[in-house]
Amino acid sequence: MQLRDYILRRLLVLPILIIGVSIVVFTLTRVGGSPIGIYLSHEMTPSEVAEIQARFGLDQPVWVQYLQWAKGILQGDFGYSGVAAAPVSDIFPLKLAATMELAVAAGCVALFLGITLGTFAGARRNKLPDHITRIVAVSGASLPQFWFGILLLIVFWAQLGIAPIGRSDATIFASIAHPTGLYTIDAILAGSLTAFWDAVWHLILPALTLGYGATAIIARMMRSALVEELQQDYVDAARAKGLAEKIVLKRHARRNALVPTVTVIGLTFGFLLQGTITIEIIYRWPGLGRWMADSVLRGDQGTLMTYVLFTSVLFLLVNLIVDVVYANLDRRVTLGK
Amino acid sequence: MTTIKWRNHLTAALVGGALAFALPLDATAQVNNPGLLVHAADDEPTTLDPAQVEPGEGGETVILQVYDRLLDFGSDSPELIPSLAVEVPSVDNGGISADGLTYTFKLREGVTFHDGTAFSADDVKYSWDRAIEMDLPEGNAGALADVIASSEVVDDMTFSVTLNDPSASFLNSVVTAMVASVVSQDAVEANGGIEAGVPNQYMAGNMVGTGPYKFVTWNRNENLQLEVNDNYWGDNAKLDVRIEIGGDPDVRVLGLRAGEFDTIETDPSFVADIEGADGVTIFKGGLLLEPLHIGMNLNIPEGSLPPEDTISEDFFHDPRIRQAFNHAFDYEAFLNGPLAGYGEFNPHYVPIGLFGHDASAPVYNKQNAAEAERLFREAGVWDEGFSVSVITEEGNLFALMCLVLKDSLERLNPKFRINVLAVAESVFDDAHASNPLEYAMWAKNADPAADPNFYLNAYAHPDGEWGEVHGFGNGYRDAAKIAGLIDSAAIELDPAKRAATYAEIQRELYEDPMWIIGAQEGIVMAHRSWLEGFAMQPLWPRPSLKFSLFDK
Amino acid sequence: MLDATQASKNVASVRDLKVHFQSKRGVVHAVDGVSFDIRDGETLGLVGETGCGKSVTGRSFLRLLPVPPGILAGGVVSFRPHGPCAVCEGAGCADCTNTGRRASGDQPIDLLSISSENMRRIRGDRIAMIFQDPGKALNPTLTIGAQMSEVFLQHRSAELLERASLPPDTSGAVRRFAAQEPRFGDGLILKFPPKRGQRAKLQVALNQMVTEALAETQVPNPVKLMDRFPHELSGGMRQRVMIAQALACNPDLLIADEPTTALDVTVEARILELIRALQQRRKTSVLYISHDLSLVRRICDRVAVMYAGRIVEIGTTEDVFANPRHPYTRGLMAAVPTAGTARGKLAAIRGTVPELVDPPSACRFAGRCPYETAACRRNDPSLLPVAGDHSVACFIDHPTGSQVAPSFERVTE
Amino acid sequence: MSEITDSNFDKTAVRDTAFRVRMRRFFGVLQRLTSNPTTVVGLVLIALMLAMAIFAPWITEANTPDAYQMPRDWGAVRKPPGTPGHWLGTTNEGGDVFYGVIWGSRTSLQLSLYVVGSTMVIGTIIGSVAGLVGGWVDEVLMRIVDVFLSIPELIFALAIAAVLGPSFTNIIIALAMVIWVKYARIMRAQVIQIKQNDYVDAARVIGDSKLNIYLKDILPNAVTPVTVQATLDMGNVVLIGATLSFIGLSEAGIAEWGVLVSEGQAGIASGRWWASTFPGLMIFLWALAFNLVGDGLRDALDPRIEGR
Repeated sequence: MQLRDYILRRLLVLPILIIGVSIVVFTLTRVGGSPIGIYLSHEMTPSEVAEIQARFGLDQPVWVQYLQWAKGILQGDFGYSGVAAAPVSDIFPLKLAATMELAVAAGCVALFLGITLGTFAGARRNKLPDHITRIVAVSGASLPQFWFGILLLIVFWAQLGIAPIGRSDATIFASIAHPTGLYTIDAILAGSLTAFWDAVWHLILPALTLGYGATAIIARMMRSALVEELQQDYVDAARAKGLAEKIVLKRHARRNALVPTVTVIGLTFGFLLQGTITIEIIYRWPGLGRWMADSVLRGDQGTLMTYVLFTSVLFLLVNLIVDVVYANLDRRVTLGK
Repeated sequence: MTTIKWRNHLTAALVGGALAFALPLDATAQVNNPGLLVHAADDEPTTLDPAQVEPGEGGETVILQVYDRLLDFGSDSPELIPSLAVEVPSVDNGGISADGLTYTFKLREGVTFHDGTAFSADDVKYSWDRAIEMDLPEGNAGALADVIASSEVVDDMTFSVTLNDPSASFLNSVVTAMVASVVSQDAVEANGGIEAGVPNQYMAGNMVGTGPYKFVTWNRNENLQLEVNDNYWGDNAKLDVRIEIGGDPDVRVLGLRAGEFDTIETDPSFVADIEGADGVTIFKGGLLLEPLHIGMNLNIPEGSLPPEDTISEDFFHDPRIRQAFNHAFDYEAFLNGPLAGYGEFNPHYVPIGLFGHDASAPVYNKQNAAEAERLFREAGVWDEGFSVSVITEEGNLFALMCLVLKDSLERLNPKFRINVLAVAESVFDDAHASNPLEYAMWAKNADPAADPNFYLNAYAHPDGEWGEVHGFGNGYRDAAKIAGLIDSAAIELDPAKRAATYAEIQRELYEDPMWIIGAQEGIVMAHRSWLEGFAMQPLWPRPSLKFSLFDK
Repeated sequence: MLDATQASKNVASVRDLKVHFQSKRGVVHAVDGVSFDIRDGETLGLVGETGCGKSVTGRSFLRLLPVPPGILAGGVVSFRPHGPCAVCEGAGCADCTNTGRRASGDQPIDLLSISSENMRRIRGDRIAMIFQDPGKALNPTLTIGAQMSEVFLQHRSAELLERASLPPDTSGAVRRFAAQEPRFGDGLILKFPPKRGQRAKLQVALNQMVTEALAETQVPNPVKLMDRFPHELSGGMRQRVMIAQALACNPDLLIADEPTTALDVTVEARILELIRALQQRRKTSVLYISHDLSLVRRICDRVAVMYAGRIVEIGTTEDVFANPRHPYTRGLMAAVPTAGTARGKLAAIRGTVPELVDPPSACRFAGRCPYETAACRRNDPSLLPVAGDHSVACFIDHPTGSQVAPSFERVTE
Repeated sequence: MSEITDSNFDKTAVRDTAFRVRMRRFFGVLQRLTSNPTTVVGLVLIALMLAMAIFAPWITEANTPDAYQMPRDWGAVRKPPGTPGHWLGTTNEGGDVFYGVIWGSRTSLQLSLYVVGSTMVIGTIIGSVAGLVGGWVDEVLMRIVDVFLSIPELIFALAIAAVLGPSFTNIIIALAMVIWVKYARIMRAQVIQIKQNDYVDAARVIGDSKLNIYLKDILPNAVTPVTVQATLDMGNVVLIGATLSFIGLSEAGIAEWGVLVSEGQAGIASGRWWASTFPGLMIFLWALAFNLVGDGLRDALDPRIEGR
């Protein structure tokens, strides 16, 4: 099967999945709770409540509501966020930028640590480093991130008072322009060292907290992949050429072990995306995650729907890309199952 | 009595503080970010539009600073003072017509809005009409619409209103309400104008007023910034303001101790953490006019109760059961636990510190298990017991109040079960707004007001807001009597007579309570000691601060 | 059994090699006291069923045993690398049969005891190996060129610099590149002038060497082949590449571990010819490991038959095939279908290979052997000569003192 | 499977071998499991947790009338660890942290058992149907599964729980709705794969009924991967559940670790570290234990490793 056909087929399935997700999400909000509860208060007479329901088109049959909602989404109208007191589409990009900055930073931490640890362990299978790595990995996967974050805060913020919370020092943040919305980048663009430090300083703890779990995923995969590769003939063949163990490991085994490791990047991405919710709550990071938690607790379902839909689409796309990249990288893989 | 309790608690808290880790915080004397006042707020506004804001909601905090009203409360007394109107209308100065129906306001010259346009009577009429015309259900337009028959612009600087009926509370509960704030006509017209029933998205996220502060920016979930309005008609504010939004109470506490914040909103229960921190002053005094209460529904639709509830629909029709609940509630636990000792108990249903409150009226302020048991037995529910659900917003004082109720009754008799449904704010509002109400009990606080009539109408009158929803008529021993008393007091213009009537009502309602009043929450405010001119006025919306008065 | 004169003729000799594997069930004696010589320029066939330890024996020349669980339990594998021919300084003459190289007189190296550094110098340079499945033995993510280059970079950096007309004392990134000792940042350095040019020169030289090596194996246009990936090639092609890679440095000993089993018969023939031809030309010694008797018969000078970690019979191809002495060898031969054998008359050796966990001191073939006696079950026969070059480990030819020896006449059932 | 090619074979023979293979495998697995130190650690931890859950009433006196409610003693709020009667300290509502830690294990056990149990059944059934029936049924079911899988776990659960309203029961429901797809996937893959195995064909040759084949041959073989997933989920489910509670989707005042952590969080700034630390530690240990064992199981069941 040609790579092109494979991509095409995946691209064809994508919209079906997205529509499916949108239906699921929409049904959810109509099954329980109240899509408009946030706008109601007890001073309202029943007629007033009806009025609000009309404002949000809740008086129409469900499928009409769905179509209208979907139409809005397609036209870039994601509805109005009661929590943010603004159209979702106004606030979303800002929040997204903040979240992405955090997620990407964490992702980098995870990739670096994960691959290093994984190689370290895989190359020394069943030796001490391997066991240590395994414990790190498993514990990373079992660690309640919100708790880990709180522990770090207890130590570095509450007790030692050296770590900040939030995303920035408001005054410094206000002192520079924000073309990209990514604080670190903006700081560099503005050429302000103080701002850059402020950004990094606020980023470190959350990124570490979030990155730890992801590190576990990658390290685990990397390890098993490497162990797998090290048992392949070509490794012995490379040794038979007289290559140094270092080169055998780096140039041959690890290089190939990275290929299957690519596949978990999609998984890791989802993991990071989820992680931002609690991490942002704990570190008061003004991103999508915390906004979402707010919306959930205050029952702002319009925002919630957009968020779930958006993250799912993002998740799907990333996974698609990952698969394609993987298909490209691995000469052995046969496409389409 | 409560004060002694409070001291015990305080010492306990101090011991606790000593046992807890010492925090390395710089309580240095020098002032952090001079020229800027950082206020850590509890919740985020859902709108900045006076016509849309819901009483007691976060937006009012900001509206108070940026918009002006015709009249206002001074910082030290509940007396009305001029604001955009140059004098407080009264019969003597001809501001109020003899029949008490027409009010005339002389307006202040030379006031300009933040957008540079000049302020005139048109703006006042426009602002009020706007609120009434938009009539947003979430907003408080009713406050104006219900009492105002008509309003007119007499001349550029004179504005007059005619009421449907004479009202003793028009000036201090309507004119001063946030919904009566004066907005810039041009600004609104330039941004969508008025559309009945539809919120104005521009006004919801921006502000153009005449107040001491200009609106700068609102970073959702983060902060909201205001800057000094240099050509304010009154004394200029001294400090720019940044309102830090969200975060847990103890984040604010630490921020205050660290000097990041100058003023914070926090539950009384966190005061123990600030007590004794250097550089921090705790302002205690007075009580909020928002009694924390639990409603008892006498108007439950057939079969609408949650499945786990075993009570009959007419459960609360029996006054003995309502009394029993009032006797069973562990007031001290609530006051000393969640409220950390900051609060008082007020009679049904007039808050302390308000005209008409009778200090000698009987009050439910002590758990009386024996009496409760006696009444429950009389009512015949003691032996087989019952199970009832109480719905409330999760994660705040109300939820804690419900937990206290739960513990109080379940410890009184294991056969009693109270299911606390602590739900999302929206879910609660949804249930709370429905009429008839499909739960037997719910917990929240009263809306603040400056006049007893408001409370009695809303929370005691058989035909009042809640009287109707909860069907007080089904329960009062003598509904007509209570209705009569409240109505007569409402239009009584002689204070002495009025007070006497209210005293009688309070006694009546003790025998026939329609609420369980957990407590009237005490005002506690913590701020950096470097803050000068700190003042609070409970009649201002939460946190009852005017930043323009402060300096540091 | 081997005298000095012979010793000098041996490129390598194995003595009492023992390789054990640690398994959950116990210690597996995969190779249990194997001894044999590989003579200069000869092709020695090592035959036996799967799991008899022949591959392990072969790999132990390169110390390519998985450790753990593999354990070198003892023995010596001595190797005598060739030096430039003293007579003609590598020009090629009669003495060295035009290879320009000949066995050096000095002491042989014990491959099992030298440092891994030295082992690496020998691997791929003096001793090379061809693997069973070229598909698996080539790195799927590297181009043929890249993989071949590694050999030269590893063992021929001096020559490389020379060809690239760079001073032999070249140092820094370029040197490290030529010697395949990359350091962090080298890649960057080599991308930019001044190093860039030198890097390019090296690449050219390298490509030359690779193409030459490939050309040896008669692949159609080697240059193109260089930047193909293994999965783009046919099995035969891959194996040619493997061979080219193995012979690139003109080794003295080539370990060919079933090089054709993974290929289909038509290709097999051509690969065999190729190996044979190259071996003839270069006078390389070859250890040819296979389970296929007929194949071995075609290309080997001598044959060693392995059974259950032991060599049971060894001798010149003629002797062994003409006059097999060991019952197992006979069995094997009977199993090979020839034009003569009638339909459905394929004799199989009864029973199965014994588990090699802590084997008793008895003939390993006992239990499957049709001629077995009590002696076979009690004593362990050792490899002893029957005639000149032909040795066998069986009581039929070497009866133990008191015992009654089995004979091909008596068949025990 | 040489037996099958024999001319004189009968069902039982085939099945016996299948059975014998499984038995041998099973014991091998057991042996490998116990030979792995980290796995043993996990097993021990699990044992402790279960003991905690089972003997909770004997360890700490149950709060009346509702044992799953934190006992609140307003007189003793925010006591640090070591306080007599509250040796792990108390919460802001005067709840005994130790009580929460102990009874939280029960809550968690319930959560994981309910969720994993129900999803295993549902997933197995749906997956088997898809695998066995195939055709458009398979297509439809798998598309649905795909849709479910394309929403990140936690976010999906969060959305569902948010809609159902905050309560522990709803968290269980939400998790069940999210998790089942995994089992459906695994089961389907297994069924399809095993369907091709010789002895199943053999059984079909002998004219065994589909259901029979499924029950006797396919199901038992598919069990292993499901077991691994289930073990891992026993831990992860509690992790996600606690996360949801932490965000605030559980009811107030119950003895649940996530709730306790989030309540305890409001106090760390003032040095009250204990209220969140201990319950969180329990969540960690719980998840860790099951992950260790699950990992061990996976390795032990991995045929590639089995070969060596």
